[in-house]
Amino acid sequence: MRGPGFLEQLEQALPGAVAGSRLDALDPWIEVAPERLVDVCRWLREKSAVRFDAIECITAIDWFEPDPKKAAKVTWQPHTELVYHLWSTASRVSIVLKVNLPRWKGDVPGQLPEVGSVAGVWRGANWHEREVYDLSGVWFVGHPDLRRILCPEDWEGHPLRKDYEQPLEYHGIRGR
Amino acid sequence: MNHLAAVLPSVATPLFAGLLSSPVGVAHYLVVGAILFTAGVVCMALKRNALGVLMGIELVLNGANVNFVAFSSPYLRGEGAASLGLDGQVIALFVILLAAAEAAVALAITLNFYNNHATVDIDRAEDLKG
Amino acid sequence: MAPLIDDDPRIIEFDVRTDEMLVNMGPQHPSTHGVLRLVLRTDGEIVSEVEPHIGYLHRCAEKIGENLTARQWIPYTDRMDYLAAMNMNLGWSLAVEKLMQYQVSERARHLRVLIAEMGRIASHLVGMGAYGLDLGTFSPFLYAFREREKILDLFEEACGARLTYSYITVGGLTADLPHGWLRKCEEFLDQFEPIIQEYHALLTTNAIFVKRTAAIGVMSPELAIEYGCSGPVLRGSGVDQDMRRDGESIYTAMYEGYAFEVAVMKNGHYPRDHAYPPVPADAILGDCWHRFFVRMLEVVQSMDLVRQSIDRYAACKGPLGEPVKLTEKIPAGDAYLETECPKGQMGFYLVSDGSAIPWRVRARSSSFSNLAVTHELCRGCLIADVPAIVGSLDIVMGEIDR
Amino acid sequence: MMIAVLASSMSMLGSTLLPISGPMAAVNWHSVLFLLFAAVACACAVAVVLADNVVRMAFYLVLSLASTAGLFFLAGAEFVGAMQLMIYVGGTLVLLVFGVMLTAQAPFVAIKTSSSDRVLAGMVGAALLAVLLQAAFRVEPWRRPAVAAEAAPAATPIGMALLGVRVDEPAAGVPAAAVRSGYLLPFEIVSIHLLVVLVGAAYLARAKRRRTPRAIDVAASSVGPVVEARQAARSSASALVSGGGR
Amino acid sequence: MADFLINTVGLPEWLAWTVTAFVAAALILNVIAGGALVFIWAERKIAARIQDRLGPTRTGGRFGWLQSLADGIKLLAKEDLMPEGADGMLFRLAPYISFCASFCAFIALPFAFDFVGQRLNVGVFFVVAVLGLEVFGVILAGYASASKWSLFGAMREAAQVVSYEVPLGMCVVVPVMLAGSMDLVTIGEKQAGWFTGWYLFHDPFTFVIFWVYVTCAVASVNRAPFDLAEAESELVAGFHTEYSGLRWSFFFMAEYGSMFLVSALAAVLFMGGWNGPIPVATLLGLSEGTGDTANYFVRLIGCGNLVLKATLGVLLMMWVRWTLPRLRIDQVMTTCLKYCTPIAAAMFAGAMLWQLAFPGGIVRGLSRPAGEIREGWLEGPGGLPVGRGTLMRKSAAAGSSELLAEPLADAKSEAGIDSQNVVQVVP
Repeated sequence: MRGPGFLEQLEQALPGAVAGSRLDALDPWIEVAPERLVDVCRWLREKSAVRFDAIECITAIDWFEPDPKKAAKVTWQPHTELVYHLWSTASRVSIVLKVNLPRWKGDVPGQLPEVGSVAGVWRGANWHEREVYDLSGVWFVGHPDLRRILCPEDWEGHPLRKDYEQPLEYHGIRGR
Repeated sequence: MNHLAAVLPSVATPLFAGLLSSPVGVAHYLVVGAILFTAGVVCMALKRNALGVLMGIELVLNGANVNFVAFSSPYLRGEGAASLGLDGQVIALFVILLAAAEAAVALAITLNFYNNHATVDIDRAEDLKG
Repeated sequence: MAPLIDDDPRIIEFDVRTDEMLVNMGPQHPSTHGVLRLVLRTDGEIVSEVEPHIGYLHRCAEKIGENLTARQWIPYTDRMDYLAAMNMNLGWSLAVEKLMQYQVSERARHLRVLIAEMGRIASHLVGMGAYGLDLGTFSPFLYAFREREKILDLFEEACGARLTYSYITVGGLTADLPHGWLRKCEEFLDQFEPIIQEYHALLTTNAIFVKRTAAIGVMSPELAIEYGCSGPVLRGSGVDQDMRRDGESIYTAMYEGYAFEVAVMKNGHYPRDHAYPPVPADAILGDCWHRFFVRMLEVVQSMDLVRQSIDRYAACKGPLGEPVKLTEKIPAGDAYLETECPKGQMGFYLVSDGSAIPWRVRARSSSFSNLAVTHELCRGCLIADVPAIVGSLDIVMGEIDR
Repeated sequence: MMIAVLASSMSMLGSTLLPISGPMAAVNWHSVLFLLFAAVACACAVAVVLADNVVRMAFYLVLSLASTAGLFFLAGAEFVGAMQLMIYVGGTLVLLVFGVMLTAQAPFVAIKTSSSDRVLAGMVGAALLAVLLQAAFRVEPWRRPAVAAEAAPAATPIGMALLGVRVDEPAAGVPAAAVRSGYLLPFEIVSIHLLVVLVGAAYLARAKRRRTPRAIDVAASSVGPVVEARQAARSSASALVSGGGR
Repeated sequence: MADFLINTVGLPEWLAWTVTAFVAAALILNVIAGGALVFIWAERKIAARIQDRLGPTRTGGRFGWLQSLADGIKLLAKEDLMPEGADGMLFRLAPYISFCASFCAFIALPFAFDFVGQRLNVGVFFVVAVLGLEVFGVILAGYASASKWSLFGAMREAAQVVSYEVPLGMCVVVPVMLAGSMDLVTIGEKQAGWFTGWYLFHDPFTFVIFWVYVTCAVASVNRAPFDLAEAESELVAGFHTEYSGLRWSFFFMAEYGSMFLVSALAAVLFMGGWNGPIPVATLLGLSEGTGDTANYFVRLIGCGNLVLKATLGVLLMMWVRWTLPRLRIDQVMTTCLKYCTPIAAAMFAGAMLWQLAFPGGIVRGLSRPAGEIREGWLEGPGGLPVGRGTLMRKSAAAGSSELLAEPLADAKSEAGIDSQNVVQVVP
C-alpha cells in the first residue's frame, strides 16, 4: 500500500505505534511496535478509512544464521520478524504489517517471544497464529486456544526456526 | 410339596408318554405359560434395572397370553373341555395392544427418571419414600 | 447448569434427552476429503460442536523451500492442491516473477491462462463429483471423472504428467504445446458443454440435492470475510471478489483483454443465469447450494476463458520464451502474491536474501482459511450435514497441511 | 427345589421317551414343533432372568416372544401370532432396546443383582411355578390330548368381532344372543387408550433443553451492507494508491 | 410332494415330510442366496451402465457372470474380525438374525398358485411382521459392535423402519380390503385374468397407493435414498462398519432377500402376482384343473411371471439407488410421517369409498355393472350370520337394485345351508 497520507492518519490515531515503514518496496509495509500491534490491528479493522476486514496470512521469518562463517557476513541482528498480510474486501487493497521480535524472550533460549494475539480482531487469525506458534515458536498472548496445529501435540521444537534440529526419533520412528 | 410330588408323576406320565407321537393338549400350553409367567415374576422381582422390570412384565403378560390362546384354540380342545372360542384370541389381542401401550408409558417414565437421576436403577427411585 | 423451568425463555426445544457423545469423524472416513479429522460433539444426531484436527498430511513444504531454489520448489507446489496443480505452479511462479520483476512473453501469458483455466475446470469437476459422493450419490462422481480424464489426457500431452505437472514455471512454461493440441482442446470443450446440463439435472436441480444443501451451512458474508475465506466459498456468500480482477497487477495483467464476469450473485441474479437452472426457493445466499452453484458457474466461465485464450494464443506468433535458470539468483526483498486458484485465494510469500535459495517461503492456503470456518457452520447441524458442509467448502488436505 | 422338579421331570422324560423311540412313523409334527417352540420360549424366558446385560435380556426376550408367536400359530391363532410378531417383537421390543440405548451410560449396561436376592427370588419363583403347574394339571379335560380338528381360519371372525359382529359359532352352552355384541366397545376403548398413551408418553419422555444456536439462525444477512461499505470505502480511500486492483 | 414320496418312492411318512420340508427350505434359501448372487451381479452391471462404464467383464466369461460368486469366495476366505470390547455373542448372532427374518418371510410368499412354503391365512400380515424383525438384527449389530458409527446406524434404522411400518401397513391393507382376505394366495387369485384386473389399475386410489408402497418398501429395506443406516459418507458404513467376511455378506444376503421380498409382495398385492398381464395359459386352454401336468406347467409359468415382476421391482430400486442422493434422517422421517402416512390414509379411505360406489374396480366395475360383486358374510334366517357368500346385484337393466346373496360353494357345505335359505343382506 502506497500512501503516506494513510500512514499519517495511523500515526495520528495511535501515536508511537509505528516503528518504521517502507512505502517504496514491492509490497509497502509498516513496522509496528510489538506491544501496540493489537491496537493497530483494531484501528485498521474498525476505525481506519479503509476497513481491513480480512487477514490473509501471518508469517514468521526467523532471521538467524546457524552457520557461524556465514553469520559473520550478515548485516542484520538475529531476530524474528512477523509479517501480517491484511486485505480490505471493500476497497480491494492490501497492507503489510511487520513486527520485529527478539528470537527468544529476554534472549533466554527456549523462552518463546511474545506478542499480542489478533485472534480477537479477526477470528480467522486463530489458525494462522496457531500455525506460526507451531512452526516458528511465537507465543501469542491472549490467544483463545494456542495449541500446535500441524505437528502432533507432543512434538518438540519449532521446525521453521533456522536452528531447528529434527529429533532422532519420535515414538520409535526414526527421524534422521 | 408332598402333594405335588404325588401329583406330578401321575399327571406327567400321560403328558410325556408319547410326547412326540400324540397330539398336545391345553395342559402343554399351560406349562409353557406357567414357566413364562414365573420367569416374568422372578425377573420383575430380581432386576434393578427399570427396563429389566419392564421385560419381566412383558413375560408375565405373554405367559397369560399363551393360556388365553390355548384355551381358545380349536386344535387343542380335548373332549369335554370348555373352550373360550374367539374370546380367548380377542383378549390376547387386547393384551398385546395394551402391553405395547404400557411399554411406551413405562419407557417414557424410565426416560424421565433417567433424565432426572441419571440412572435406571429402580432402587434409587425413593423420592416418595415416607 | 441451572435448572430450567417451563417458561424459561432459554428453552426452545422439548425433546428426548440423550447423552452427549464425542465422535471422531476421520482421519479415516469416506467423506473427509483426505486425512482430516473432525471431532464431533453430538447430542443424538445433532452436532453441537465440530473441531477440525489437521496436520496428518504435513510434509514441511515450507522448510523444504528454504533449501531449494525457487524453480526447484515448483514440484512441491504441485503436491499442495494436487487437484489443481497447474494453478499452484502459476501462483508460485508469479510470486517469484513479482520479486524478480520478470515479464513473461505474451504467448506464454495466454498459454498460462489457457492451462490455468483448464486446471480450474478439472478441479471443480472433482469438487462437484465428490460433493455428490458426500451426499450419497455415486454416479455424478464418475460422470465428473470421465470428463476430468479428458482434461488430464490433454495435460499429459502438453507436459507429460497427469497429476503433478510442474508445467508452468518461473519465467514461462517448460514447453510449448504440441501440434494439434488446440484442436483437441476445442473438441473437448465442444463435447463438454452439453454435459454440464447433465450435471445440473443430476445434482443442481435434483429435489433431494436441493433439500440436502439449501439453507444448510449458511455463511454470512461478514463471517466469510473475517475468516479470510476465498474463492467460491466467499463468492457463494455473495461477496464480489475475484483475484483475477481484483488482484495485483502482475496477476490481473494476465487476464487483460479477457472478458469474464465474476460468478457472484448480484441483485438476486448470477451472471447469465438465464442459461442455468433457477435458484431454488429455499436456498439462502451463503448456503451449501450457492457454494456449489458458484463452482458450476465457474466451470462455464472457465470454458469461456479457455476459448478466448485459445484464440489469442493461436494468434500470438511471438516466441514462448525460456524459463529462468534453475539457479537464478533472486533479488533481496520480499514479495507476496495471491492468485485465484479453484479452491480460493492461494498466496505465496517469498523472502529472499539475494541468493538463489529463498530465505523463507510461505504458502498461504485457501483451504486452510476455508476449513477454519467449519466449526461456525456446523454448530447445531445434523451429522449428515457435516459432510455436506465440509464438502461444500471443497477442501484439499494437501494444501491445508502443506 | 426347582432342581428337584427339573430332575424328576427329566428322568420321567427319559423313561417315557425310550419306549416310543421305535415307532417314529407316528410322529406328530404338531407336537414336535410345539416342543421346539416351547423349549426355546421357556429357555429364553429363563435366560432373561439369568442375564445381567440389558441388551442380552432384550435379545432373549425377543427369541422367547417370537417362539411364543410360533406357539400361537400352532394353536391356530394365526392372527394373534402375526400380531405378536409385529407389535411385540417388531414394535415394543425395538422400543425397549431404544430405551436401553438412550439410557446407556457405559457401553454395556449391567446392573448386578445380589446373590441373596437371586436365591430368594428363585425360591419364590419355584413355589409359584409349582402352584401354577399344579393348577394346570388339575383339570382333567385340559390334559386330554386334543381331538384333531380342522379349524376355520380365525382372522375374519376376529375382524368382524372387533367391529361388533360375531360370525363364529358360539361356545357350547352359551346362548347365541349373548355373544353377538362382539368387541366394538373394547376395540374403541383400546384405540382411544393407545392415542392417549401416545400423547402421554411423548409428553413424559421429553426433556427441556437449551437450544443450540443453529448456523441457519445466525444466517446470512443480505449482501447489502458489504456493497455499501465497499462504495464508502472506495470514495474515502482515494488518498491511497492501492497496491492491487486497477 | 410328500404324497409323491410316500406313495411312489415308498418312504416312511415322517421321512417323506422331513425331506419335503428340507426341499422347500432349500428352495427358499436358493431364492435368497442365488437371488442375492444374481442381484449383486446385476447391481454391478446396472450401476456400471448408469455410470457409463462396463462393470465386471472377465470373471466367468463375457459378462462377468461369476463375479458375485468370486466375491463370495473371497468373503469366505476373509478374516472374521471382531472389535475389542464388542459383545461377542450378539455380534456373532446379529447377521444371522437379520438373515433369518428375511428368510422366514419367504415362507408365506406364494410364487404361484399353491407354490408356497406355508399357505397362511394371514399371509400378508405375517410377511410384513416378519420383515419388520430384520431391524432387530441390525440394532443388535450396531449395539454389539462397540462402535459409535454402528450405534448411529442402528438407531437410525430402528427409528426409520419402525416408522415406515405404519404407512407400509396402510398400503398393504388396501389390497387386503379389496380381496377380502389376508391370504396372499387368495389375493393373487382375485387378480387373475387380464392386467386390467390388477389392483394397481383397480381405481385411482390404488394406483397412487402403489407408489406410496414403493416408497415405503424402499425405505423399509434400507435402500437409497433411504439407506441412512449404512450411509457411507456419514457413518462410514453404519451398522456393519465393524463386520467383515461371511458375517458381512449375510447382511447383504438379507438386504437383497428383503428387496426381492418387498418387490414380490408388491407384485402379489398390486400387480396380479403370478398372473401375467395377458392370461396366456387360459387363452391356450390351460388352467387349474386341466390335469396334473398342465397344472404344474401353468404354475411354473406363474412362478416365472412373479419372479420377473419382482426382479423388475429390484431393478427399479437399483436404478433409484444409482441416481439419487441420500436424504437426511429428519427428511426421511418427514417423508414418512408428513407425506406417506397421510397420503396412504387418504388413499385407503378413497379406495374404500370407491369400492362402495363402484364395486369391482375401475375396469371391471364400470364394464360389468351386474353380476358378481363381492364376497361377504351372509345372514341366515335367524339374523345370525351363516357363512360366506357372494353378494349379487341384479343388472341395472332389470330395473332393480335389490341385493341378492349366494353363498359360496364351500361356505354352503361349511355352514350346512343351501342357497334357498339365504335371504337378503343389509344393503
